[in-house]
Amino acid sequence: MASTPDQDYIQIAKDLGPVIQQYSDQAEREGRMPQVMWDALSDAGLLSLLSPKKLGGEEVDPITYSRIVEEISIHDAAAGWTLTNPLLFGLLCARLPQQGALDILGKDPRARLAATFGPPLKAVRVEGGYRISGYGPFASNCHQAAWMGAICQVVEEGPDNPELDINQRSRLIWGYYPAKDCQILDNWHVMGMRGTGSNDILVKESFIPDHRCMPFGAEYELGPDFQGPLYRFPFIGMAVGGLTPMVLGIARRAIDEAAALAKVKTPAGSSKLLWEHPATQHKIAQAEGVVRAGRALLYETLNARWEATLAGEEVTIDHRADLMLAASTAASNAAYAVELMFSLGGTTGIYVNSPLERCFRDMQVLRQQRLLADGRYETFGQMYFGLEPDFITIVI
Amino acid sequence: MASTPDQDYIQIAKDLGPVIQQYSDQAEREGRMPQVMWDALSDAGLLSLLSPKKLGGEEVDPITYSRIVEEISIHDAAAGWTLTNPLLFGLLCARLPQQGALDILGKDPRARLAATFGPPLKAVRVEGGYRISGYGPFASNCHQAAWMGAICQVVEEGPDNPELDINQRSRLIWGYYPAKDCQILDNWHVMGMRGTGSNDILVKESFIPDHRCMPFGAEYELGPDFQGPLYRFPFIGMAVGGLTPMVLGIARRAIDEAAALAKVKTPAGSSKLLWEHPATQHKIAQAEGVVRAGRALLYETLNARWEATLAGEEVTIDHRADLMLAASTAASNAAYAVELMFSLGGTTGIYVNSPLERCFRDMQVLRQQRLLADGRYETFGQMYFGLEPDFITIVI
Amino acid sequence: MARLIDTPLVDASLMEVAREIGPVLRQESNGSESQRRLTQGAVDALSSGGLLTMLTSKSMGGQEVNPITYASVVEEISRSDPSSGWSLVNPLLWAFLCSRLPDQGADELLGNDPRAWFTAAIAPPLTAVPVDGGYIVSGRGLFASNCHHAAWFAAVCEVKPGQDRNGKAADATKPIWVYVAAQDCRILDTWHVLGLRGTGSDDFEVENAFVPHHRAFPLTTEFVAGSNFQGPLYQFSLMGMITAALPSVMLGIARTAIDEVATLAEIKTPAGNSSSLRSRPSAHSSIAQAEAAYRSGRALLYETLIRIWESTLAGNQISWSDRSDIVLAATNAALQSAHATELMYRLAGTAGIYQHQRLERFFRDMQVARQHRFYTEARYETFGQMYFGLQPDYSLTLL
Amino acid sequence: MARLIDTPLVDASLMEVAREIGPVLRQESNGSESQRRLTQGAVDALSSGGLLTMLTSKSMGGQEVNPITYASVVEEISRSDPSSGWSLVNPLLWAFLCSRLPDQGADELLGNDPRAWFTAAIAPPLTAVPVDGGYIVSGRGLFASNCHHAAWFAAVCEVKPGQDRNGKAADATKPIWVYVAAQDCRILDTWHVLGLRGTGSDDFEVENAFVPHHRAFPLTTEFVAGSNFQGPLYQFSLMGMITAALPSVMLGIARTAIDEVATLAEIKTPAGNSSSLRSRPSAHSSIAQAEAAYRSGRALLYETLIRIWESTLAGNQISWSDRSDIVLAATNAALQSAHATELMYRLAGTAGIYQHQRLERFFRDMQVARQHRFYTEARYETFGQMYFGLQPDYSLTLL
Repeated sequence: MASTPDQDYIQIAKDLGPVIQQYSDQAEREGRMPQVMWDALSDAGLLSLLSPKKLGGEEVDPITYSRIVEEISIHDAAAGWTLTNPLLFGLLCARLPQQGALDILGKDPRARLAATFGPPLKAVRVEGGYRISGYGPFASNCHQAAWMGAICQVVEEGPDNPELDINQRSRLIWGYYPAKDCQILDNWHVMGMRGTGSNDILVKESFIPDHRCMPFGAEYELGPDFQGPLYRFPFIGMAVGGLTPMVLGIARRAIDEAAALAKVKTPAGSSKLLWEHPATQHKIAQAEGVVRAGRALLYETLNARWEATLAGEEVTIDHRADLMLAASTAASNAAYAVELMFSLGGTTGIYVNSPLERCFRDMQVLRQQRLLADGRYETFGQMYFGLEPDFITIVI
Repeated sequence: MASTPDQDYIQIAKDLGPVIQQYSDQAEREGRMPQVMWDALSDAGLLSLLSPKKLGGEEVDPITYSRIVEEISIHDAAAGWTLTNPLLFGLLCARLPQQGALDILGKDPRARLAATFGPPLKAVRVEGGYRISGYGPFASNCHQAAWMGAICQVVEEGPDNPELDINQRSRLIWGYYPAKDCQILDNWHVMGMRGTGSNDILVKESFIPDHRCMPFGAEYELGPDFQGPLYRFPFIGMAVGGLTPMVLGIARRAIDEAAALAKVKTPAGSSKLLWEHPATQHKIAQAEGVVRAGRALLYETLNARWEATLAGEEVTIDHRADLMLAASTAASNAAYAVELMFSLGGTTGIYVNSPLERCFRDMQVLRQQRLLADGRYETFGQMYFGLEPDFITIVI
Repeated sequence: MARLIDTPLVDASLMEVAREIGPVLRQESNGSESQRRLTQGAVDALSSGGLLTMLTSKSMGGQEVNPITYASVVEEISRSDPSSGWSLVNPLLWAFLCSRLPDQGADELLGNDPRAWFTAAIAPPLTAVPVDGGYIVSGRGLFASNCHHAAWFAAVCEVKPGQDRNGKAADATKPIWVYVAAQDCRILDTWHVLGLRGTGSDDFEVENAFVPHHRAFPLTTEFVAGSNFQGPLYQFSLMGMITAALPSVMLGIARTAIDEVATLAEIKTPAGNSSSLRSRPSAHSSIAQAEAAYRSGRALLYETLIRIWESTLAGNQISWSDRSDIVLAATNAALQSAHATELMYRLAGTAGIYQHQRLERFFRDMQVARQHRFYTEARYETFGQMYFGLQPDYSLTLL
Repeated sequence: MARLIDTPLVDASLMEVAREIGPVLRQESNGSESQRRLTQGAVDALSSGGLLTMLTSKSMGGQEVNPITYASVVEEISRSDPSSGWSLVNPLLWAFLCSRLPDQGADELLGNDPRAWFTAAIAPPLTAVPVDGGYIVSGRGLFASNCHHAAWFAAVCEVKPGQDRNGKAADATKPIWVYVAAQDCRILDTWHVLGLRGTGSDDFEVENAFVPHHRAFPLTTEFVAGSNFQGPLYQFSLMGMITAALPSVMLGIARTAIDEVATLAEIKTPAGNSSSLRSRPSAHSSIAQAEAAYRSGRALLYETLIRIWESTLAGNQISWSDRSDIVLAATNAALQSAHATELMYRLAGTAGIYQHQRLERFFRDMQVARQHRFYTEARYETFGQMYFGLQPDYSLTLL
């Protein structure tokens, strides 16, 4: 197999830089990715990065995937999000019955997918499948999606009494329905990451056949087209590898922008350029240090886990905790670095045409994302001490 | 004289709450204070708060002034700014020749003033005064102003060679010209504090007669109408008293909003309301603690200085450092508190209709303001060790 | 720089005493440090000029000062020697609590000697078994500061089922506060610590000591002050008195740490640098942040104490929000003081690591003082609980 | 939790030696602490199994390991006893620098005894006056770790005007690095410190000691390695070797601090709380932040060392940005380790203040280690200067 990471793919991502930059303001303004940007990602093969070779996909390794998201996010973190999001939900097709995976990726390996991963929709058992309804938040890139994924809680017909499994816990399923069955709400008016189009959606009585859903949990079987090692890599690892590079990209951009500014700006009341001030030198170094350290930990952790996967090793709960901690650390470090750069920029950074302003807003939103939020430090501690973790995605 | 602070005035400010709230979104949208809000402040007497009683003003003490700005800022920090800004520039009329003060505040004690306080404009000496031109940033509430103030550098006619004083330093003056002489640029597109209308301006050849200007520096004489103790209070103290309450107001609002949210929101994946989580209790307390401590230090320092002024004591450089440090501390504490509350709000706070989002953005902009920025810690240290301070406003 | 708080509430003559004995306490501090308890010289200095009776009532021969004076004196003493400051705080707090005893108990403890030294153990509780006329107390008490000089050992006790005076079964009740005579307690040699070494805060053991009813009272929010304790001081809450005292020790540490470094900055040139410390931007920023932390911590502490004291003078009861405000002001002052001290230690560089520098000891003293559970970061959660109307997890807040 | 770095570059047999002597070093650490220098038992343990010749060339009987092995061994030793880790680092660094001496000098210092102990003083410089055949060296050296066991005292010297071998006036030159014989140095009793007490880092004085030319070399970025030092190791920069070593001591401290608290958390119930430490949210968050700080500090350090070592193996010179990357990785690892240790100390509460707890000593050791100017916060400015192409204020970076 190709050496890790695959530099050819990373070069493809780098080459997309100009087009991403060109349409970045439009995405921000319209609150979604412009079609021309989506097409560029699609034409370059990035939307089939995680689809299996057997179905015409690229099936790259997790490190390459992560590096690609990072390259895109340096130019526009919202574009990085809109790339990684359908890929992650396409990846879960590996756990469907064969017919389901063929429905979704068979004719076209490009993941034209969105999903709601938050509070579950309601699913009622009917002949041959489920009938689902409900309200789902944060359906990123829903405007481009052909299919919508959803976590659903299985309930009895009538009042919403959940169906309980043998452990008296409510049963959750993960399934896919046609995107045209949902209504997109106009509520994505946010501080940052505006271009992701993460509107909420409403679904009423959409049908999901049994082959397009599966129990949502730690147990699963891989479909016949998904036998490569990529699909045995833990999902939490792919989420870490897909989301964390965005904060790294934002931080990289913020540092580069602030450093460039420091070379030309003379702060009001000072006779020296910004870069000549010791405080500037100090902040640049702090920012570089924490970002590089977070990045080193991320790739080291992903590498270690990928090599273990290739060697056929089991994934333990400790491995999962390690992956998650790498994400929290990189995110918290990157957020701190952006704070430093924003503070360095002074009043320059408060203007909406300043890249620093954009980086700052995007980071503030991204750091609230569940996987990257401070709360995951507590989750790690729970796992460290052998307690039940409060973050369910960790076991998927 | 009335006891300090004057509760009647503070009640007037409190009573304005509903009208401020009603027009706050409009101010944000239009990038300036709506006329109806300005009129409300004006009709309530707040725009003549610092004008002398002899000219029909209120001549309140600094503590009352500070408390009023705080009350307004709890509802809308941008409104607090638009109140305090003309008052501070009106206050400097105390140092003008009598005719100048009468020009500006004589017919109407309400301060319909804006100013550029940053990089100086250019002033050329002409018969009976100066001819000024140039580009000035951050002319807050310029849309409402009848008069514009400006720091100007005195230069020779022709190429911009500054005129030097006997110490070979370029000579600075502070003067007032009719607001209609300047062109307002459409560039106030910012992350926060949008309602302040702090557009940049351009002036070409406006005339300032000698009685409407004065040397800009530590030495001055008070006009005959400005003999009350208020005008002997150091200007840095009035700036501290006028600007710092805004960050306190924002922080107060953020804590109250977050606490209210915590009582109704159940975070995704949790079975408990937000306020039942120990982390919430912890953050609320940290935020309350730092905001209260900063506030206690601010009012204690203002009080001590005001009593000293009433007793006729001189203002030393240490007093000036104390006032500035109180501002830096309150600002840095309040910014931290807002960070905590924003983090507490989770994804709720990223939506533009969330008050937390507004508080967060306003605070990010305000903390970049010169007097409130981190850099003033270094200024304090310079003064502590007896070095020349890098922040010129401190001696005014 | 001027001291920012100068309230007429502070008793100037006691402050003068505190300032006068400063050089003695500073000189004795090496001895206290090495023998791990106060030297006799330090004890004698603290016993002079009425400091030891600050919280004893006037009718029993004490000074009965207000909490603000108490706080100021403790800070002043701690600037010279934190262990002495800590050692002044402790006996006074437990003398203050005699106000909640039956009159006979207060007379026994303070009547003959209003300057008696006390020590106390607060958590975990010892056990008390009810018997005829009182309790039988047993157990191990932790962190009994100044126990070597104490005539009385106070302790929180859990009450186990026992017998009442008629020999009938008596049920377990709420925790009580008792005073055990020193001769009934055995001091253990446990105080080998990082800092505050001079406080002699060893553990002790009691086995089946009899405590009569008049040397015990129930630990509840409501209480009746003894007839010699009718002044407003004794209506102030215990947590309020602790707040006046222990964070003030930490403020004293921070104040001296800043002063030491400011002096050092005038003379020290860091190794490898050509410019002196005072001309370095990092020094400017550090000293300002330290001053800001110290001053704002102190400002909120005094504002809170003064407000609640004035409310007490006006005859009001200590309210729920007063109690949570006290916790918050104490925690903030403590953490800000610790932060200021750490900034100064960092700024001093290698100059701060030598034992002959006061900074080294003050840094260590702070590291120990800040671990005290009265005002660790966990108290933020306590405040948050009270803010939301929950019962606080830290019940001392209500006493 | 799994250790994250497991590179084949690390020499497994030396790591095995380091692990084997761990219990001995731990046992000896009390003795070293109280006598303020390593015990003979600790010295003997460190002298076993080739550890002391890790950086000596193979042709002179040494191990000539790579910097990554050096870093790993130092961390492992420091987990058992930070003073021992520090004491292993120092002699090796100054033995490493013998590679820049004329051959005769290296032979004299390492030829007879490849395990000779060295000590050194870096700042402020001593003075050297040129004379026929060498220099006359005088002055006071600071922080000479392990000086009590050293055969040779290295020092940075400023060169004053003097005479050359023909009796003519010789001008002052750039600073030089010299090795003075131990018998020419007088050790002063100055090492009374907060932590790392076992390192015996006393000051020393030299008066008019003669140092021949073959025991001196100029301190410049460019150098020619001696004929016994032709391996790639000796092309690595001095700052790179320091970076492999001293931050690794701090990583070792942090690792043990976390491990100690993790064990403690299983058993300790904080006073006044009914739930054990391991079930408290604040413990969860603290332990995660500490692990994150330790791991990310370590990850960047090793990534940087490995990248620059592989570049050195490929025959490249150490570049300007390599040098600044080294400073940054070192500073980050040091500060993150300090942060992790402080979090653990805080989390332990009063359990951490007792001297019999390893945590108390490791906390103190960290407080001293972190004051070292190789990697204080001021080095952030050094990186920033190099980032913007300025000459760094801290010239050691270029050596």
